[in-house]
Amino acid sequence: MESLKNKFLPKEKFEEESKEVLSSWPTGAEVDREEAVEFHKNLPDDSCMVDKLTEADEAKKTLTQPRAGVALPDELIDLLGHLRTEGEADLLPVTIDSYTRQNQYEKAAQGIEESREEGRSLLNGFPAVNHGVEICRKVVEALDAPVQARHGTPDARLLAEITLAGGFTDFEGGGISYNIPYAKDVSLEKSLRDWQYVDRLVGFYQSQGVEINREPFGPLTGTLVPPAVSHSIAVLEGLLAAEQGVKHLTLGYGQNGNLVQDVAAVETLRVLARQFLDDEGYEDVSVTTVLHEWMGGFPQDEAKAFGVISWGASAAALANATKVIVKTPHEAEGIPSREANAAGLKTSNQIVSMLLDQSLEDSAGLEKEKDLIIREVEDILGRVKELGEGDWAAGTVRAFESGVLDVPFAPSRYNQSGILPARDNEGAVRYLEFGNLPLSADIQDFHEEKMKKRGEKEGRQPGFQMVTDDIYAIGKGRLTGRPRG
Amino acid sequence: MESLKNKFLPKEKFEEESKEVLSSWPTGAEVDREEAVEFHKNLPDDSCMVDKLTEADEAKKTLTQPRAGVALPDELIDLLGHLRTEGEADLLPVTIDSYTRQNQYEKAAQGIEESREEGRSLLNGFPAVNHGVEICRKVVEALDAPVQARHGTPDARLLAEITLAGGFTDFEGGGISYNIPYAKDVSLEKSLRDWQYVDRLVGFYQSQGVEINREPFGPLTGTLVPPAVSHSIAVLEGLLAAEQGVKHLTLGYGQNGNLVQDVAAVETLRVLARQFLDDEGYEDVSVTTVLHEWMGGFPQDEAKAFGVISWGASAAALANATKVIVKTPHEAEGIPSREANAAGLKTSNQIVSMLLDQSLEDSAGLEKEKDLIIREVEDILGRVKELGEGDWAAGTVRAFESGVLDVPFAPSRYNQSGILPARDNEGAVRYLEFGNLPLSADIQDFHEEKMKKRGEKEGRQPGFQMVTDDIYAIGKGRLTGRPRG
Amino acid sequence: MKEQNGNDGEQDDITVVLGVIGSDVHAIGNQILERALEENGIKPVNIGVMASQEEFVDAAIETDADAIWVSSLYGHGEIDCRGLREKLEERGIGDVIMYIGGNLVIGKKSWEEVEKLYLDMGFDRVYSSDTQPQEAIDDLREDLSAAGDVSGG
Amino acid sequence: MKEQNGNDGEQDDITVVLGVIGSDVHAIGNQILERALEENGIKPVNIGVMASQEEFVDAAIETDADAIWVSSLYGHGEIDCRGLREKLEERGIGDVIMYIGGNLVIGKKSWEEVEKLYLDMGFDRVYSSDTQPQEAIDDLREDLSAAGDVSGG
Repeated sequence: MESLKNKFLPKEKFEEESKEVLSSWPTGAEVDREEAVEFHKNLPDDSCMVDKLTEADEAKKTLTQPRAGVALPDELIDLLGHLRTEGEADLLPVTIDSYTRQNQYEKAAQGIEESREEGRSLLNGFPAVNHGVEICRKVVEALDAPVQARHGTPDARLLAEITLAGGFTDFEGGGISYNIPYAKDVSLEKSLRDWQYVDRLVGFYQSQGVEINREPFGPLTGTLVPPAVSHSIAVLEGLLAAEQGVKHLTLGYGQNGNLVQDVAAVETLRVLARQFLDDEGYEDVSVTTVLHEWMGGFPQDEAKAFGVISWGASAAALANATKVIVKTPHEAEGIPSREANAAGLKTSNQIVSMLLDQSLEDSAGLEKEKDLIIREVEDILGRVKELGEGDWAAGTVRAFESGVLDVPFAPSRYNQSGILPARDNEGAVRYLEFGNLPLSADIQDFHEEKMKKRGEKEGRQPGFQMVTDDIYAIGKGRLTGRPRG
Repeated sequence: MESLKNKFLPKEKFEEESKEVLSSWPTGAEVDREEAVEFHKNLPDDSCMVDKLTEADEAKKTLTQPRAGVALPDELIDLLGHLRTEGEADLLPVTIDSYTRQNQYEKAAQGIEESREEGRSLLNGFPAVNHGVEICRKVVEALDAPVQARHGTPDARLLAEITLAGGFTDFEGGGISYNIPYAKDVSLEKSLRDWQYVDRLVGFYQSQGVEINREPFGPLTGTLVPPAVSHSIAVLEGLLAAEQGVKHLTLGYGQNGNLVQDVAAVETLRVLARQFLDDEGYEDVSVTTVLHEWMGGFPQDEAKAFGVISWGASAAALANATKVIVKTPHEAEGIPSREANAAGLKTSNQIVSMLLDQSLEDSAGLEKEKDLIIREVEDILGRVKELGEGDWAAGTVRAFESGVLDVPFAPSRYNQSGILPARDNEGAVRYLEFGNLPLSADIQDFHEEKMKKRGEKEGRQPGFQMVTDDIYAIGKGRLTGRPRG
Repeated sequence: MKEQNGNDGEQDDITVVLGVIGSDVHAIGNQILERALEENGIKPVNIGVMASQEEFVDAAIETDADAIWVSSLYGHGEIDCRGLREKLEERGIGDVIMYIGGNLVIGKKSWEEVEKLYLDMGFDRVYSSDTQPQEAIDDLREDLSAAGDVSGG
Repeated sequence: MKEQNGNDGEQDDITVVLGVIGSDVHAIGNQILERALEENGIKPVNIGVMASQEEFVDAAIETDADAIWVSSLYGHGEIDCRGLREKLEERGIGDVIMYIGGNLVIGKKSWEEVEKLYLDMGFDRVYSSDTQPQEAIDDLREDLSAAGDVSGG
């Protein structure tokens, strides 16, 4: 592999790689991009994600989107239809199963088979590659809302080819956000390169007048991720996508639970993305935002789960996120029933609609939190650019090698796992250990002071037990895990 | 009746009236106050409302309390036990039935009879007067949390005698708040006089070392009540209670839905009560606060109802209210099942516990809202004192006569119903018509400007249709009722 | 429909007695209904909250009402409404149109059960508490027109 | 109990192979379990996420493990775990203690059903995803002590 650069893939190179990608599984042969462009142009406006997001962004509305996917297409249509009519979802997902995410299409095929036999889904999502372009189109055409692929696939090239040719108008993921939290042994160079292909493919459709949205996966490991860590990665993936011709980005953030920090995070995500995109000359790339409702552990009790869901939707609404990814009252149990999924949507819809005209007031605390996030991200991305000698892709690889970029609790061996996050007394996520994050001394002091104060309140030394307690806390109804009294 | 004055009832007068009150229904004969003092002193600490509230106030916790009551004592114990163990309620209520609220004890007796026959409660609460002192004590002793009478009784003298002798440690209501929103034909002079008796009774127990809490009913008609209107009444009832020897007040407010206004309301309620109590020399009276979750119409759908409940609990937690009165997912259907009641509690508990360490940051908008409420209440109460020539009781009567005090949507013919409230563009409750509220010109301009802006946004004249739309809005998931597009 | 519903300045000479029955003091819906009737050119005779069966019957006779609209929000409607239709019959106006709306039972029952309960008691239509006034007003015009009480147009 | 649970500096020479089975990449619980085992004086052999049945078996044989702790958070556990006990038997360590914990099925089933499913597959104990590490550690000491593998305190 030649060394990775953040450079637009030339047509010939892209086409050559395409042949390889499309021949890696039989359904790849169904992809005819010119014909797919025509298909997209004949789709009703209802199916266009970019339109829906732009409209919501202008009206300062927060749209709702569930997660959902099952093994078989008819059941998928039925499920998504239910979430649309009964759950009043604004936007639809197709969540892809875990085998497909690992490119294990044979296993996915077996899952399809067993699901048919048993009459229930034995896969945790929809194996879109196995089903192929025509069946994806059947799904898209059966629904009156835009459909996005949501997954967790380090090498999503074939999945992107098939779902985009299949009429999906939004594709989630990125070379960092779908590798580091989702894989163990995939090198960043490989995944970044594979996602250049995905972005280049989106860029192709875009160049033909087909509006496709791209959404890096914001929450990463979904647990105690400091906003500056996920923001740095979101902005980087946005820059890499823009270079390949992507014109519409939705950048994401996973709710941490402290309202001021969450609102500060969503607001700064927009500001930072705009700042870095403009600096690099991508002024024509649009940015919207998504907040993911609480990604950590959930209470078993459904009434309590509704409380957690509502608090997520409240944060999204008060932060004016363009959309919110919705949890369900079955969250603690694994994959939810369609009724539970619809219930989570309805609760979230009620909140975002009740709070439509409200936002969090500017306050000294909010301003401070925003400044902090912006300075941290500037510190981190500044160092990434230095490491890459001006190249964001090379810089990303080197930054992970050196721990300048580092994701807490990630399974990947390409991640240093040197930072340790924990909550402060107000429940905001801070750093207990910095690893090699290049944060200014005064910022480090700020975080250390916050952790010290928590230690004083709890009468213990700041340490790993706080982290464990924080992770288990929500199941006990708390944000910050306090020692048992 | 001699003319009403805000003066401590002398012992002889109180005792004389007692005889009349206690002889008005057979169970009155069970009341022996000296013995009741002993009974209270032997109750476990768990049963003392004042202790629980004081402790929560110091820890800045928000406690949860449901509404609940059924016709028969065993079923009541069962219900409240369920709300305590399964719903994790911190504080317990005994909601009194509507016949008892109207002193129609014969009808209540019939309701008890029919409930026994049918094996289900045909009353919407517990007829405590009919059951008498011993059965109230049985209820209190069966439970491990303090019990409060919650009702809506203009003449609650006998109910107070029986429930307080029966071991209840908190009594809701007041001469204004349990008359104007709850009665049609009861004069304020009569109800204020009757509540002097109730407060004097509480003052008696207090003088014997039995801590009893008193809670004026904050939300009034529960629909679009501007904070200054309910605050003025809450403070007045606090002053009247303090004069009779009440030492512990919980002042209430019904959530309006706009977070900034709701937080401003709870915070100013505390400030205003302290200010007026201290000015009148009642420095030794403690003040805690209660926020009532959304008192208006509820969505039929339970998942949506959970959203509304959560938003109420969020406001209570972020405003640091001492307790929150909890709604249920069956709210739209009438009286909830015990499971639904427990579910509402669990959702609320999850929220107040998750948000324990958070509060709304000080902001310019919050400060402005707080200043506004404080100035309005000062305007109103200043005029009340003038009208009473220094006497708060006489002033209250005259203020209602002249519309200086005025409750929107109240059934009482002693209320002028001259003010008309509606929401502004952010969902905060403003005045569309002021009636005779003595508000400064600049404050009136502020409200008029807010309503004008709403009219502009909606392309219609501010008017009654906005009010109707606001009242129906929540059932459609909205706070502000916008015209149909 | 639009012509019929809007207040075009003409009165249709329809009179509706409305009130909240029993010991119920919920005044908000009552005040909104009254205003909605007025704006639709229908004459409201509002006997307010805490109205007894007798007050409904007396008011209907005194005003020669076309319909009685009973509200009940506090759960006791089942007890409060029993025998109302019979009282109307005794007083010679057994055929007056009678609607009820609100939170009509204690505990959660299916809407079908609730509706049947009140239809069996002699109500012509039954509404849940989230019904917009306009819906009942439209129904009333339809019912009156079917009964031939209104000349129309 | 307290003496047994706390890390008193002595190693009990207990070894636990832990990992997340199948194509599952949920790393958080895995990292917390590892740390909790260490702090309890038990030797963790962490084969990490995306571990195959073979990796569990190999690691257990290589380290002479006392127990295998399987995690599964993504719903596919049912497919991933079938035959694991049989593989252990084939390789001659059929009697090793085997626990599983996590989100173990797709769709909402009663806990009794879920537990039975995995007990029938040959797991000795089954845990839901909100179990604190200490609970499983306490159970392990009890099971090992019952099996006579540990000399005790």
